[in-house]
Amino acid sequence: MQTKSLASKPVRFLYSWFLFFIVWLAFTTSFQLPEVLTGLAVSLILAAISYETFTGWGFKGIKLRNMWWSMVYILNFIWLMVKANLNVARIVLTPSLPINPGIVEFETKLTNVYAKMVLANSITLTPGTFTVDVVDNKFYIHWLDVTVTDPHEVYKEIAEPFERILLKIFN
Amino acid sequence: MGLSLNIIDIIVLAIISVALILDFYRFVRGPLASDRVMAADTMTVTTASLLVFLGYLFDRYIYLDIALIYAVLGFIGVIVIARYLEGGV
Amino acid sequence: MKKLISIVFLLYVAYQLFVVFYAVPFGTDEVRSKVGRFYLEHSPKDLHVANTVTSIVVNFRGFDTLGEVTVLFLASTALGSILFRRREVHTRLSHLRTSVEASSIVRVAGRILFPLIVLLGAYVFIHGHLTPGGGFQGGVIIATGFLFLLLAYRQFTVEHRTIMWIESLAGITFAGIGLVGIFVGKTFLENFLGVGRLNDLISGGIIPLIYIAVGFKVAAELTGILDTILSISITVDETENQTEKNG
Amino acid sequence: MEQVLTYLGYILIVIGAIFLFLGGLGIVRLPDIYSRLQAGTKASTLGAMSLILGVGFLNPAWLVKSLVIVIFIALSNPISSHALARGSYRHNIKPWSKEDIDAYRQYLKEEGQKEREEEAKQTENKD
Amino acid sequence: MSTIITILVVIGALVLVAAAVFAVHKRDLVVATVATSVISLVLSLFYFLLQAPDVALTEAAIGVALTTIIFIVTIKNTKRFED
Repeated sequence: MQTKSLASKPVRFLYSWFLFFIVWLAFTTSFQLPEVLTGLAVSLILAAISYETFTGWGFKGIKLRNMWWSMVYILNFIWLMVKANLNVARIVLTPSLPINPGIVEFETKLTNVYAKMVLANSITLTPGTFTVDVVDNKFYIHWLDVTVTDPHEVYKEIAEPFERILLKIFN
Repeated sequence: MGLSLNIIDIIVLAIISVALILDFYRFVRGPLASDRVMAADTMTVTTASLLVFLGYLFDRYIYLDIALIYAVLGFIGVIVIARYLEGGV
Repeated sequence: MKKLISIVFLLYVAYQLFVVFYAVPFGTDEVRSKVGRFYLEHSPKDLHVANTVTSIVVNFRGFDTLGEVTVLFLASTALGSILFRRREVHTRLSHLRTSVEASSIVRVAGRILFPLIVLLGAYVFIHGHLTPGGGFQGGVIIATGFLFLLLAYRQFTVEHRTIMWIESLAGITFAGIGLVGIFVGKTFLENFLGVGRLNDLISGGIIPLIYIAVGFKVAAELTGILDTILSISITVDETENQTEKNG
Repeated sequence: MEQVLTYLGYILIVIGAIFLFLGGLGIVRLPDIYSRLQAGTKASTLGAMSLILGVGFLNPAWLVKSLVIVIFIALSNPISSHALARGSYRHNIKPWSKEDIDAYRQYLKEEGQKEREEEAKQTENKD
Repeated sequence: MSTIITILVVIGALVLVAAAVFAVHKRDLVVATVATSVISLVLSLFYFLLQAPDVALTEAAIGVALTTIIFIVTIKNTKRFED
């Protein structure tokens, strides 16, 4: 975890509590008083157990700027995901299977572990690419239709559209 | 069970059944254990969405909980076997 | 020949079973026994419980459930007693659970998803009387969350002393609620609280309390079992390697 | 408004079902485990998300819970496929490749070398 | 019950039997373990269709990871034949 931007313990604790409580409300979808009180108690206990590992940033993560870029990211991601699936559909439905698979690597500029996870999951869910392993800041990608093998080119081809936004959110 | 289905419901159920059969075909054929695990995982996700859809057809809100369990826990079974394959368990 | 005979025999058995079960009108009112009808009528009316199964398991047959929980406790204790010596060897020999570390994505996902899985488990056992599920299911879900952590982090171990405490306290709570039933009313596990309104969180009398206790107990027991067997699976390897090297 | 939501819901449900079907077709047709994982993960994740969201739109009271299910599927499904791909690779299952492009094998070889050296050093120290 | 759901049940039953045969007949025990988890999946779907959500939820919670890990640990400590 990045020690550089670590929030203080009470802030992280409050943040975890808040987040778990919201998830609880989503589970129950009810605003009766007993439900809300039970939710507060349960998320309090859970936050006390797991706040140290759950988050590193605390409320710093919730800024208007970050929210905006997250929105942009999610929309971008959904669009790319739909494109990915149309791509898969095209490949699967073509009788001759036009593929040329291989595993390529690239280096990421991201330092935050959560950002890396988001990037890896996004790569897994978008066109023809699939994260096989992440070691430090090296990504190993299984590519269904390899066009370039040089790490820089691969980076430009696969990771750039995500990372541009992720760098804005996480740094 | 007085279940009234319109044509779209029937088509969707049929498509999902075919998808389940295809997944199961890969499960039976798959030359390697990994192929079979993957087929089972895809079946889990497909079944989770089928459960949500059936819950809608039965019009019972509480039935969503079962799909929720599959959505949240379904991946741990795969991770168990993946960790075993890479020599981790 | 043997196979053919067994297949024919199985088909015959299947046919007979089909004939027998086809004659039974499942799902209609004819098969509902007196007991079943009693449960269906009285569980919403007397106890104000939305989930009839829960009211049967915890209230009408609560003593049975106590026995089941005890069986689970015995099983976990027996496993611990068999594997205890191995565990000791394990803690002495190896500082790491496994040789290969999980990928960093799985580890980070463990951080984020583990609390959410536990929250889902808590939701399931607290709402046992309203939605499907209950103490046992919720406990299993929480134990699965711990399983995820055990798989993702090779240094992670569960503190067995804490688990023992949680387990004992939950068991005492269950039995204690039953005893209060004796003192207040007449029988063990008799309902002594108000029943509330149907479909409220605070309803069903003692059912939610018992389910919370059962949830904690099952979660603690299963987590302990998982931790034990996962440690053992390493220990065998390590001891074998050790003897190979030494011998 | 309700009419619009109903139409939208049904469209999403049908799209989801079709993607689930395509996922099944993909894992049947593609040549090796890694390519199959690609098709299976992407198509089934999007299919499930779309279908569940469609049910949420049909029944606005269910929307929150179906959103929760969708988020969990989007979070957990890629992780499990990633773990499975990594496990399979480390279990010596070679990817099918026309031109033999494989950067990960190189890495594993180097890592294995390093580990062996370290182990040798440790045993030396012990003796 | 509607016809399409009956068809679904029949398909599920066939899958159930096939997976059970698989679990018994395969020499590779990991495959047999995966087969048991498929069986549990289909069983859960059946309980759901028979309007028994409690049982379905129990089957889902137990069958999805807990039985798998116990079998896998057993296989790890004994022997696996790979095919």
